[in-house]
Amino acid sequence: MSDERPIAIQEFLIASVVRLILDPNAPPARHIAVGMASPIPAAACWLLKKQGYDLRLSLLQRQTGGPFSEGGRELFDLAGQGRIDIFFLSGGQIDSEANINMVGTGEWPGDKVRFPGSFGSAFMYMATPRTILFREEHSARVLVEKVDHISAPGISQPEVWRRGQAQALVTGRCVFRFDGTRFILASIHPGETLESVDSNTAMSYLTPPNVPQTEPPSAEELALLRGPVCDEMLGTYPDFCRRVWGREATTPQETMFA
Amino acid sequence: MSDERPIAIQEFLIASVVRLILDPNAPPARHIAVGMASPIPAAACWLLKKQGYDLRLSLLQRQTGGPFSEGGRELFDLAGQGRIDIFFLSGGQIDSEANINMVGTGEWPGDKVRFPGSFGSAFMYMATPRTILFREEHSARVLVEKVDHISAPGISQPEVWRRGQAQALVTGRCVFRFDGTRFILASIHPGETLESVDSNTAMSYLTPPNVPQTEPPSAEELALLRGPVCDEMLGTYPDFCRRVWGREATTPQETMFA
Amino acid sequence: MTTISLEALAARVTDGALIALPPDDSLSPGALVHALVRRGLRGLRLVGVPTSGYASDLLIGAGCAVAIETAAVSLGEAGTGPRFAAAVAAGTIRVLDATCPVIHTALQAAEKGVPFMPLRGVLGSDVLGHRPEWHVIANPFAADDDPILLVPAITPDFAIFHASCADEEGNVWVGRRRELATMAHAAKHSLVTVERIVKGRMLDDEKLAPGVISGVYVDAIAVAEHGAWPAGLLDEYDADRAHISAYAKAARTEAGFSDYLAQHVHGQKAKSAA
Amino acid sequence: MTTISLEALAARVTDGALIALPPDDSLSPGALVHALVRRGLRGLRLVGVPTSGYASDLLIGAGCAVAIETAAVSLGEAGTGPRFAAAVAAGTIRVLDATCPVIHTALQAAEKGVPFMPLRGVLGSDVLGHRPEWHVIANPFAADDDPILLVPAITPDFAIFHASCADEEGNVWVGRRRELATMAHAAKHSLVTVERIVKGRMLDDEKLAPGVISGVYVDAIAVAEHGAWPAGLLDEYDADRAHISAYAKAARTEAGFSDYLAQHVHGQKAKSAA
Repeated sequence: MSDERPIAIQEFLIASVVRLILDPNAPPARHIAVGMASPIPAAACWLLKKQGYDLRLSLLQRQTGGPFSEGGRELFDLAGQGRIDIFFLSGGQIDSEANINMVGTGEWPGDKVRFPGSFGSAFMYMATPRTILFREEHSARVLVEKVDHISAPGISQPEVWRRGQAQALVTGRCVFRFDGTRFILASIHPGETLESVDSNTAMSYLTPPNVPQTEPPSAEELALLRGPVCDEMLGTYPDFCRRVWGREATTPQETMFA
Repeated sequence: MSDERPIAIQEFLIASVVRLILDPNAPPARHIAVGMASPIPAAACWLLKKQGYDLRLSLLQRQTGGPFSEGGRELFDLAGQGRIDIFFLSGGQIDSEANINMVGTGEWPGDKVRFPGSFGSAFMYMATPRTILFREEHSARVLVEKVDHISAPGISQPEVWRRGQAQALVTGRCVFRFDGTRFILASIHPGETLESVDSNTAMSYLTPPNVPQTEPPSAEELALLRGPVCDEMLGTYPDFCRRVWGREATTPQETMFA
Repeated sequence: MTTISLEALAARVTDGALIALPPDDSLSPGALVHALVRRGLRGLRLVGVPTSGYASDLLIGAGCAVAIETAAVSLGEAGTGPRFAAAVAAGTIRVLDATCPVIHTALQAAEKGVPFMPLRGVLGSDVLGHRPEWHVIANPFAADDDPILLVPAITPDFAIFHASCADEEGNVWVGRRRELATMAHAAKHSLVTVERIVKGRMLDDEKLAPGVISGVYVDAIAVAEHGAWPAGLLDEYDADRAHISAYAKAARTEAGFSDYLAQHVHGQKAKSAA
Repeated sequence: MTTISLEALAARVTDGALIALPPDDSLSPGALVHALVRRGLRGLRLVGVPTSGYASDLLIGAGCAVAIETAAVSLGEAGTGPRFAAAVAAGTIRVLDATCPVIHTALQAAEKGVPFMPLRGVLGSDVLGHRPEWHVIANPFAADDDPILLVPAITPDFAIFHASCADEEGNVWVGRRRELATMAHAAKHSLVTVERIVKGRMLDDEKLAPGVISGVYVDAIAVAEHGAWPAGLLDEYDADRAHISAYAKAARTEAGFSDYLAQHVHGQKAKSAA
C-alpha cells in the first residue's frame, strides 16, 4: 500500500533529524532526551525506535508514565551526570554563533515579543555532547545575525565547563551543520534554492560548493511516521498531529515510555 | 496493680530526659527526632506519646515504616530546614565544653579504642535548637576534661552558624545542665552522692549549693514504660528491652511510626 | 489533620507572599488559584517550579502578582501565557528569568538549609547577566581556572499544589512528582488541595510511602474534586486542552480575560457558595 | 535486561574500585558482598552511605579493602565493626571519617554533576580537620562573616545494593530508600541483586514508579533470594540479629573471623556451585 500524499515539510525536518542522530562521525547516541514543545525531535526519536534502533528515549512532555521517578529535576541531573547524549533546542531567534533566544525580543525581558522562557536551555546546551537545533520557520526574523537576548550560548570561552555544542540546525528550508564557530549549509530541502535560503536568512553562514538536496524520508519511514509514530504522539502533540498528518486525537491517549 | 520491681537506672535516665523535654523554659518541642542506637531517648519520647502529648516523633532506627519518604537524608534536611526541635547525642567521651567524641581514643582515627563513628553528630548538634546528651556509663573514662577527638563541638565561635547547644547531659549518676559554656550539676540520682559523682567525673563542672535528688519516674510512668513503651521498642532495641525490662522479642515486631 | 474549605485554605495566603507552584502538567492547583483570585490578593511573588502556565497567567492577569521567577510561562502548544506577555510588554510584572535546573537547585538549597548551591552551565546566558544576586566563583576544588555559578536558596512562604489524596495525618501522595516534595520541603508552609482523603497512614505502607510527602511539611488541606482543572492529574484525568486553548484565545485581550474571570473564576464562587 | 549470576555480577567489580554501599538496615547487599570476598578482590575503597556495618566489616576483615569513607562502621547494638576496629588499631585501613549528611551531600553533588556542594555544621569538628581536601569558604551571599563547608562530589565506580525486585527492563524497586537512588545516580555503574524479577514496566505504573530507580542507572542484575542476609529487607524479612551478634563475637579475633569466612562465605561457594 503506497501513500500518495506529498511529503510534508515537517516530515523532511524529521528525516533530517534522524540522519543527524545516526551520523556515524558524531559521538554515540545511546540516550536521547526530548524536552517540552519539541514535536519534530520527538517524532524523529519515535521513528528510530519503531525502526528497532537500540536507544534509550526520555520524553519530557508526558503527564503520566515516562522514564523518570525523581521528579522534574531528573532530566537535568541525568544530563549533569553525562548520561544524556543528545538533546534538542529551538528558539524564537537563533544567530550565527548558534546562540538561542527563548526569552523575547526588544528590551529585556522581551517587551516587544515575549517568548515563553528559557526552560532548561542554559544548562542542557552545555551539559549535552550533541545538541540538534530545530526551527520549522526559516525566516530573517528567526535566523538573525545576533539574537536580542541569549538564553543559551552557542560558543563558550575555553575555561567554561561545556560538554558539547550544536551539531546542526534543521529548518523548514535546509540543514546547517555547525563546526564549532559557524554554520555551514549542508543540504537544502526540495523546492528551495541557495537564493531562497539566502534571502530568508539574516545570520551569516558558509555556503560550500555543491550543496546537495536533503535526502527525503524513505517510503518505509513515511509509513512509520504516518502510522505508529503518529499514534504515539497524538496524546502529547494533538495540534501537531492534526496539522501534519490530519489526525484527530479521539480518546485521550497517554502511551507510556518505550 | 502495683509493680514492685525496683526502678532501674535506665528508667531514671528516661524520666530525666522526659523532664528536660518538657522544660517550660526551653524552646518548644513540637518535633523530636531520635537517631540510631538511642534507646533511652526513644523510650522517653514513646513515654510522652503514650501520655498523650502532642508531639511529632521521628525515629531513625526502624527498618520498615517510619516517618520518612525521602531516604536517609530526610532527617538531616529536616534539621537543616529548622524543623527538628530536639535531638539526642551520646559519645564515647564527653568533655567539659560539651564536645563529644564518637570517633575513638588514642591517635586519630582511634587506634586505642575505636568507636563506630561520628554518624550525623557534626551536623545535628549545630542544626538543632536543643540537644540532650545522654550516656548511661558515668565514669572518668567517659566524662573527660578534654575529648581525644571532637566529633561535634559543644561550643562554636560566634561567626559560626549554629541554632543551639546542649541543653543537658543525663548520665547513670546525675543530670548536668549546660549553660552555654559549662556544665552545672542539676540533680543526682538516688544512691549517688556529690562525692560519688565527683570521683567518677574527670570533666570540670559547677556544683551549686543544694543539688536536689533526681525526680523518679511516677508509678504511671513506670507502668507505661514497662508495658506499652517496651512493646514499641522490642522490635528495634531487643537487647535493651531484655537488659532493662527482662522482656524477650518473641516474634519480629516492627511497629510503625505513631 | 482536619481538612478545611477551599476558601479557608486560600485565606491562609497573605498579600505580598512568595508563592511556589508547579507547571500545568505537574499537580497544578487550579481550584486553589481560582480561590486566590477571588480573594483579590495583591503583591504576590510567584515561583514557577521550574516553569508555570495557566495558574501564573491567571494570577498575573488578575493583578494578584507583581513578580515571577520562572524558567517559562507556557501554555504548551498554546504558547506564551498571554496575560504574562501583556504584563511584560506593559512593564507591570517584574520577571526574574531563570532556567529550569536553577530553580530546582535553589529549592534543593532551601531543602538542605544551605544558603546557596552550585550549578554547571548557565555561564554566557543573559539569564545570568540579569541576576546580579547570583554569584560566579572560581571552583576551589579545581587546579585550573574553572568558573562556576552559585545560586541562592529560594525559600517560598507558601508552596501550593493539588494532589491525588491525603491521609488523616496530612501525609500527601504526589507519586513520582518529587519536585513537589522538594518544593514543600523548601517552603515555610504548604497548602494542598486533594481529590480525596484516604483512611490509614500512607507512610506505614512500604508500597505507597515512596510517593508520599510527610504531613510534617503540610499546613492545611482542602478537598477539591477535579481540583487541578483545567490542568490534568497524573493518571486520574487529562488536561482540558480545549479549555486551555480557549483561555489562550480569550486572554489575548484584557476584555476577553475579564469575561473569562467572570465566567470561570468569579462564577465559581456563587456556585460553590450555593 | 537479562539477569546474570551472582558470581558474574561480582566479577564486574575490579581491584582498586571505589564502591558505595548502604548500611545494614537499608537494602544491604549481603550475598553480593560474600561473592566479592570469594573473588578475593584487593584494594577496594569503600563508601558507607552514609554508614556501613556487616558488609564493610567483612570486606575489611577479608583484606579486600584498603580504605573506607563513612560516618560509622556499626553493627547496631553489637557495636563497632570488630574487623574494622582491629584494622584501625593495626593501621591497615585508611579511614576517611565523615558525618552522615556530608556523604549524602557529596553524592548529591555527583548526582547533579557539580564538583562540590555546601553543607551547614561540621565546622569545629575534628572530622573536618582530618579532611584537607574539603574547603571552608566565606559564604558569598552573606553580608557578615559566615564560613561554610564545601565538600567535593563523591563519584563511586560502583554502587552495590540488594532490592526487592526488578522488572525486565532493569528498573529496580527500592521503595522509600531514596538514598539508594542518589547513590546509583552518583555512581558510574550500579550492580544490583534482587529477590525476584517481575513482569512489565514498573515505571509505567504511577503507584509503583515513585519507589523505582530507572534502569538507565543499572548495569547488571542478579537474582539472589534472601540476598540481604544477614541484613533485613524492608517489610519482606527482618535482620538476622542472632547471626550478626554471633558474627560480632566471632570476628573479635582473626582466627574467629577466618572460621566465620570458611563456614558462611567460602562454604557458600561450594553450595552454590553444587
